[in-house]
Amino acid sequence: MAERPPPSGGATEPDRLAVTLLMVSCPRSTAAETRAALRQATGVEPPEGPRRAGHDAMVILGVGPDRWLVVVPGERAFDDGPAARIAAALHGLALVTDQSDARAVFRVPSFALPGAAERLLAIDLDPRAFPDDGAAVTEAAGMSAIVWRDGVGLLLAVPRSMEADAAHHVGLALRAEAAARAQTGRP
Amino acid sequence: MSGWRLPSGGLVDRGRPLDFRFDGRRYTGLAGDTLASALTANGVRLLGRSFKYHRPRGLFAAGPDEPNALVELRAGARREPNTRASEVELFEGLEAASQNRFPSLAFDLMGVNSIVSPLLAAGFYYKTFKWPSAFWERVYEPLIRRAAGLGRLSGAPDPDAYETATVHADVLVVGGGPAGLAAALAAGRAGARVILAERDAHFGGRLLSERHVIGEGDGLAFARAAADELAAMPNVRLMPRTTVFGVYDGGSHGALEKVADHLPEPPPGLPRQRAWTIVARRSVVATGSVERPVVFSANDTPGVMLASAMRGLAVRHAVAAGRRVAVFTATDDGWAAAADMAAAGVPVSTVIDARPGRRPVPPELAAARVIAGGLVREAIGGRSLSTIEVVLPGGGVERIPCDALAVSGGHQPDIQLAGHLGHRPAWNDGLSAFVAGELPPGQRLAGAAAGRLSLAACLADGHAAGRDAAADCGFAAPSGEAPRAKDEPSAVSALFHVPGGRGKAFVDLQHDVTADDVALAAREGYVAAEHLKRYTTLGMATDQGRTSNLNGLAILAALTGRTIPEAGLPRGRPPTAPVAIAALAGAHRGRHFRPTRLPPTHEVAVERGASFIEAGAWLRAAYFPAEGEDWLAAATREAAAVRRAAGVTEMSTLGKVEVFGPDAAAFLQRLYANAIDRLKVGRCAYGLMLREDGFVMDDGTVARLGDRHFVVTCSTAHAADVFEHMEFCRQVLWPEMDLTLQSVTEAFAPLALAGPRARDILARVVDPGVDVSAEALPFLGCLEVTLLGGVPARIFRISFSGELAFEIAVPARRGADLMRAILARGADLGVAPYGLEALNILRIEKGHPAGAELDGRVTAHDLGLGAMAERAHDCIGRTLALRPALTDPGRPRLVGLSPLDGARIRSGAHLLPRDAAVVAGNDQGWVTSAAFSPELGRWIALGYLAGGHLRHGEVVRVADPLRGSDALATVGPPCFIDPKGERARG
Amino acid sequence: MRLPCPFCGERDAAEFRYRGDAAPRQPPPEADAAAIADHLYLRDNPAGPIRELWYHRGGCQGWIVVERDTRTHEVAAAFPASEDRR
Amino acid sequence: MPDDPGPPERRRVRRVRGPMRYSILSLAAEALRNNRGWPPAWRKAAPKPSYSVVVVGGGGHGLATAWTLAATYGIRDVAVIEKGWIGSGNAGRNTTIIRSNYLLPGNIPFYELSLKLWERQEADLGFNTMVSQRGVLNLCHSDAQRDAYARRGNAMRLHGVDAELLDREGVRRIAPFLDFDGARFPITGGLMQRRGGTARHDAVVWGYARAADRLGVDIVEDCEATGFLLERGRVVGVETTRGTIRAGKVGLAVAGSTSRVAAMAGLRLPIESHVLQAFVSEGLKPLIPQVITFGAGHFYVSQSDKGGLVFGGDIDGYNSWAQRGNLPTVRDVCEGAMAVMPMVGRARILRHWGGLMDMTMDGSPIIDRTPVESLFLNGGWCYGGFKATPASGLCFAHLLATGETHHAAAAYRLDRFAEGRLVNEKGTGAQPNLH
Repeated sequence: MAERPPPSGGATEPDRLAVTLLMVSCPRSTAAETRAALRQATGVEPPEGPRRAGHDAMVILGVGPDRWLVVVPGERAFDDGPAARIAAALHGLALVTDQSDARAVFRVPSFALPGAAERLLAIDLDPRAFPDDGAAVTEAAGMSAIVWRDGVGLLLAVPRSMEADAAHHVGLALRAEAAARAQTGRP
Repeated sequence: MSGWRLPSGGLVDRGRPLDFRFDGRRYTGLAGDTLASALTANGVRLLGRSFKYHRPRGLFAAGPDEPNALVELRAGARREPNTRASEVELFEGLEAASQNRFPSLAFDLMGVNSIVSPLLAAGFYYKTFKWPSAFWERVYEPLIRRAAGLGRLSGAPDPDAYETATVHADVLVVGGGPAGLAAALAAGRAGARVILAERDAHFGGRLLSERHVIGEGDGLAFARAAADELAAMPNVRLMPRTTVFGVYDGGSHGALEKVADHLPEPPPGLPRQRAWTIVARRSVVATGSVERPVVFSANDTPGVMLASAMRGLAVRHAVAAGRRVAVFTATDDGWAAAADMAAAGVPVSTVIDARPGRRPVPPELAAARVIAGGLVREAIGGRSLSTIEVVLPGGGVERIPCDALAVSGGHQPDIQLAGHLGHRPAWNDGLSAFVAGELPPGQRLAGAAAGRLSLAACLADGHAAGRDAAADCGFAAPSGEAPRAKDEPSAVSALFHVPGGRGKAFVDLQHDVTADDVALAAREGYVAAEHLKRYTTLGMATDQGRTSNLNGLAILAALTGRTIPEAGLPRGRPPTAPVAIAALAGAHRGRHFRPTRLPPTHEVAVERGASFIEAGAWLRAAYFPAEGEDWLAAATREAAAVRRAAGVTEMSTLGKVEVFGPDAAAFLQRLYANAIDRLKVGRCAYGLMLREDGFVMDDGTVARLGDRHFVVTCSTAHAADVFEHMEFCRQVLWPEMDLTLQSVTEAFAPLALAGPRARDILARVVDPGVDVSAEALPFLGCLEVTLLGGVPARIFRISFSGELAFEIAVPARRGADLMRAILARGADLGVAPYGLEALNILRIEKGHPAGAELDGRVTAHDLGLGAMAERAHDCIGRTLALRPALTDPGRPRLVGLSPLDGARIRSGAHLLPRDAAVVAGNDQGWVTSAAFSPELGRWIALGYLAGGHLRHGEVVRVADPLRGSDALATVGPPCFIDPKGERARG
Repeated sequence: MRLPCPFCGERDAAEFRYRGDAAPRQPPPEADAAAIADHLYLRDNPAGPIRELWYHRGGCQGWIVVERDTRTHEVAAAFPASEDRR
Repeated sequence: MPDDPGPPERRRVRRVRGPMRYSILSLAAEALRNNRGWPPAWRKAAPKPSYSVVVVGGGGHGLATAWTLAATYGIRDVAVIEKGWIGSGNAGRNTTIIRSNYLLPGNIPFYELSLKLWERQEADLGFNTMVSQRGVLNLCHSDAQRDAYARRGNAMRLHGVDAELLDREGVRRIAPFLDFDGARFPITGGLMQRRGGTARHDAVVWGYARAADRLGVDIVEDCEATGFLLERGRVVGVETTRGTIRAGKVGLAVAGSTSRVAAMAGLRLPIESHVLQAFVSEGLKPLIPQVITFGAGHFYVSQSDKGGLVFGGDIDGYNSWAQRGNLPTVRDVCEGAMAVMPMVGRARILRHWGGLMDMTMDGSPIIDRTPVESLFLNGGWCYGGFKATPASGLCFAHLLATGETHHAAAAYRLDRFAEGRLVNEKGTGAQPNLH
């Protein structure tokens, strides 16, 4: 799990990801159908509660009651692609909004955890409280943040308009953690 | 010369001398020293001047208990006032200066205060300086302020970085002394997630400054072994140099980690300090106890110290506080201190035990004179102790020469953290001290903090507390045996005050509160503990009364014939040790105090050389100055361009919410004051939202995208609150309604394209085949189209400017492209980018209310929208909106104001009848917004005027005494251009 | 102070916005101004247990009912406001 | 009994006379006798069976009310009952600021009356309450905020109150130590009231107590009201931990606990209790001459004569009867401090504590009769009670003595909520934590 930081300072620069984000929420009356249709369209069982489901190519996060964030790696094309497919599949059942441009996604690499995350987040990232398939909607350095894990780190999706400040705080946390390890001699 | 370095022993590194400066003079200490121990080793005894009388003061206590030895540490912008020399880890090149003295420490002119001291008794300032009253601010107060206070801040911004961070644990152990180490070991072995926080750089607590035997080895060996075992446990986190300063709700604790205070300055990337929030399910507080001094005459003479402090100097730092040391004790611990000091090589000449009866004399003290049942009644020596006056058992008085006196009056368990949630302590007669009463949820006390003073008891108690805390969290792996030590005697007596001396007997050394002051307060009726504290300032100094509160209460109790607990119970308040303001702010300072929100077209505004303005959290383009233009010229040109050709501006800061579901229409119908349900698919409408109390909450637009699908907008300022309100209605008020909401504020980049040529330009950016003609897209219509080659867009034909206008919403990351395309493809038609200033001009010309008009005290009637609120349908706020006070025609109503002879009026000016005097009685309203109208070629304004809707044509007085202007203006309707709205419909 | 959000789990109260006493229920639409004003303006303001509304603004956007003691700040329970049966 | 005492500056009050007046002379005389002759500042009175007026609450407002009843309205048969020691409530927990820089016509006359009374308080009470008119500076950080301040400042001027609108440079001249360069929300100017400032909160309590005591008022400490004596729907006395005390009229001045006490008379009020935290730093040499409030966050500060920075911010925001708050607010306040004056970074917080605020639904106080006959209410001071102390005492005493509402408190009626005649400075809805 814990990768060593490369000798270059690169490890302390925030890593910004390109992803497609679809927010799906539905009225109570269509909850069951919406789940089914979402499963159909994505091949992923929409999680109950604050969890991450899916695989590298298709992730569904539970971000609220009857509310999911679908994460598909890669910038999306406007006309076709998974986003359009999912939207079409849920048409009339649920509200599907394209939030790809609404949030900027940063990755805190595993080797900088938990230290860097302790500086950014107030939630408990211990596996007992936040398992590998955990997801959370919380605040990072005073900004709204959707948080989940992938193979190589912790992902933070913050509001697009605050991207610059988010980059500042994530970078600060990464550099501070690196410096702290240097001081205490931790790997 | 008084103090000196012992030839051997101590936890100092004799191979690592460190140079430092105090009051400009150069000294040398050793690695492992504190500033206090290094100064003492150098024979420096006079370390500060006292708060009120400016009396000479020396080192008195250890660690955070120190009341006297406060210094200004470091220089320049890093100067840190009121720093306890006893807490400063010595580093190479350290600079420190004494404080609160003028001109010099040795010769302090303010010392005169002690000559006139009877005048300066407690509360003297309440009784004088009353006349002449103007003199208070001009003369008396500045004098008092200059004399008072302690150290000086640099006045420059703090150059260091700080961090805040949060960490979670099952068990938090506060204090790394014997009890804390035993607790952490037990909890850690049991498998719990443990944090051990210790304020010192090293774990061990008293084991570092006392001689003890634990198990087979000495106390120090135990401490090191324990710390090593803990460091090796993956589930344990050691936090040295970390003070847990406060207990808060839900297991939250505030802690301060001194990351770099032991270094000349923080290394690159590291903060000076880190403010932790530690969330723990259970806590074990093992903070030890504070030694209590005895109050007697001139007990503040440099050379008089707490026994524990002098013992620590000897054992930990190998420093002797004097060459002829006397010990005055009322506790067994005082004997142990004397023995430890003697063993370390400190010449202990006399031990005076206030308690009668002989006691076994430790072998180390065989050479010392022992006086049982003696009382030290006065210290003599002024700037440095030379003699003590002792009342002998028989009643005789003897003067005994000595240059240092160690005092041990008793031990007060450090129970501050037990009191932070408001629980009060209880009195314990056996200890003559306060112990914790009821404890905060999840908290345990262990060791001396729990009143168990002997080492053996501390170890056993700590082990049990750690084990039980872990068990509470469900961790039951075996915790091993509790470490064992022999149970040394630890009896205390109740000696607080020895009267009869001639000089001042100090209770609170730092604030110069004497036993006489306590007596005076009692005489004047300030007999509640809090009254005593507030009247005399006893216990309010930077040591928070650690060494003074109990003695003060004891003396007050004796004077008023009450027991100590009757006299009062101390109340613990955070922080337990002072915390730097910057540390709690962490990284949220300077430009990063709060996030800066940038709209999607920010880069275009930058390219175009826009001037920016703060709008709430947003940074928005205010205007786009051409060569040589000021804001007014630029904004005027931009507004004119919109009226005559076309302009484009950013609207993305508006709140945007999508509403979907079978009950979407019915939901919005209840949410808005105006009828929404009859809105057809593909149409938009103005929407007015009321608060539950009937006043206007916000306004915006509602567009129907489908039978069950709407998108609504709300003002930038209220975006978050409106969404919260909508969710409140959906989840709390009408849970039976079937719909869902999503905020899409960040997802889209809506641009407003406005002006007579707007449609022509729009036609040039939409994809081929997209029809934006008046027929396809009539006024208040909306379309979903593609543009710029496949980019999905929603076009709303709504107008804030009053011109033919389109709001074009594309995915945020294409907003900049769209704006560039519009500017490029519309260049020949005269399109210009416009900013917030022009936007403001245009909406004022049209009389559209914005932030300044919607100030939360406004009703629909005030805006001239009363008809909406009076609609028959039930909506939030309707009933209360119809209260007479909210519909009263005499209320200030929105009007347009046209100044006479082209005068300029400013928002914030007040409106009065034409010839009325400028007094409150004639105040009839105010100006909310003003602008120079390019269309009209003069200044215009909006404002609220009492009964204004009935006063069109009247000339009113526009008074602005604050800015020295006074004008006349004609009242009119709040719309200056195209009142019929034909342009927007065109 | 920590609040147990029914969806997100335990979070610091700083993530939430406070609304106030969850009782009494909204008066019926036909209620007169006096009744609505009472509902809107008057409070029991108990020194002790209270059922109150919080909004998880920094989290799941859920409105929840929290049972809390105003003297000790101890939280007994929390559940979605939409499921509140009074 | 006189009616409206008229403008306070022309009003005659009975001043403290007799032995042991506080002055430099008595101080010197006493100094020679080692201060052995000072009498108690106020008697530790035991409750009599009955009084014409019983004031519940021995804070600044209750004591000021009792003193005014005796000094101005000649009613000396008055008791102030206090459940603990006088000044143990918000009078002893606040940040000591006095000012009258309000916006609304319902507020300005009242707070200006109060400021005028502060200006003569030391003469009235013969006690140095350290009224320090060092100036109150509200910073603004945007054009919109400047316009709002202009409206407020002009409203003050129309009421004859001093106010100055400063631009950025004007602020820099007064407070060069503020962050004019690196700030997230640049300082664009400020609204200055030079007559505003601070006063020593405990001294105010002791000064009123001593002066009232000299005029015959009984100050009964450790005497908690446990109920009201009602006869035919009329209050005729108070049940206390020290026995029943009959009274012609009962006045409540228990801000912070108003709901709880009023409930004993069956009253439900437009009040919630919230916690407001306050902070004091270690003593420092003079640094900040004025009272300064940050306009783009929650932070205000002044420096006490002892050298401590006394500061605070926003309420914690939830109903609370615990006199303490939580860390997020502490951090928010410190962030505000660093945002506006980063030079205080290395100053250390010595103590922080919380007080209970009567937060009303419009953010303004209540001085009025209640639906229960002979029971009068003074409360709902939100976090602005200290500055109001003298005028609150005057207006409440006027109401108790004459049965008439004092003109300066005309807007503070209890029925204004139902009627919608709110005095809403912040412009937020009926949600106390937003005011």
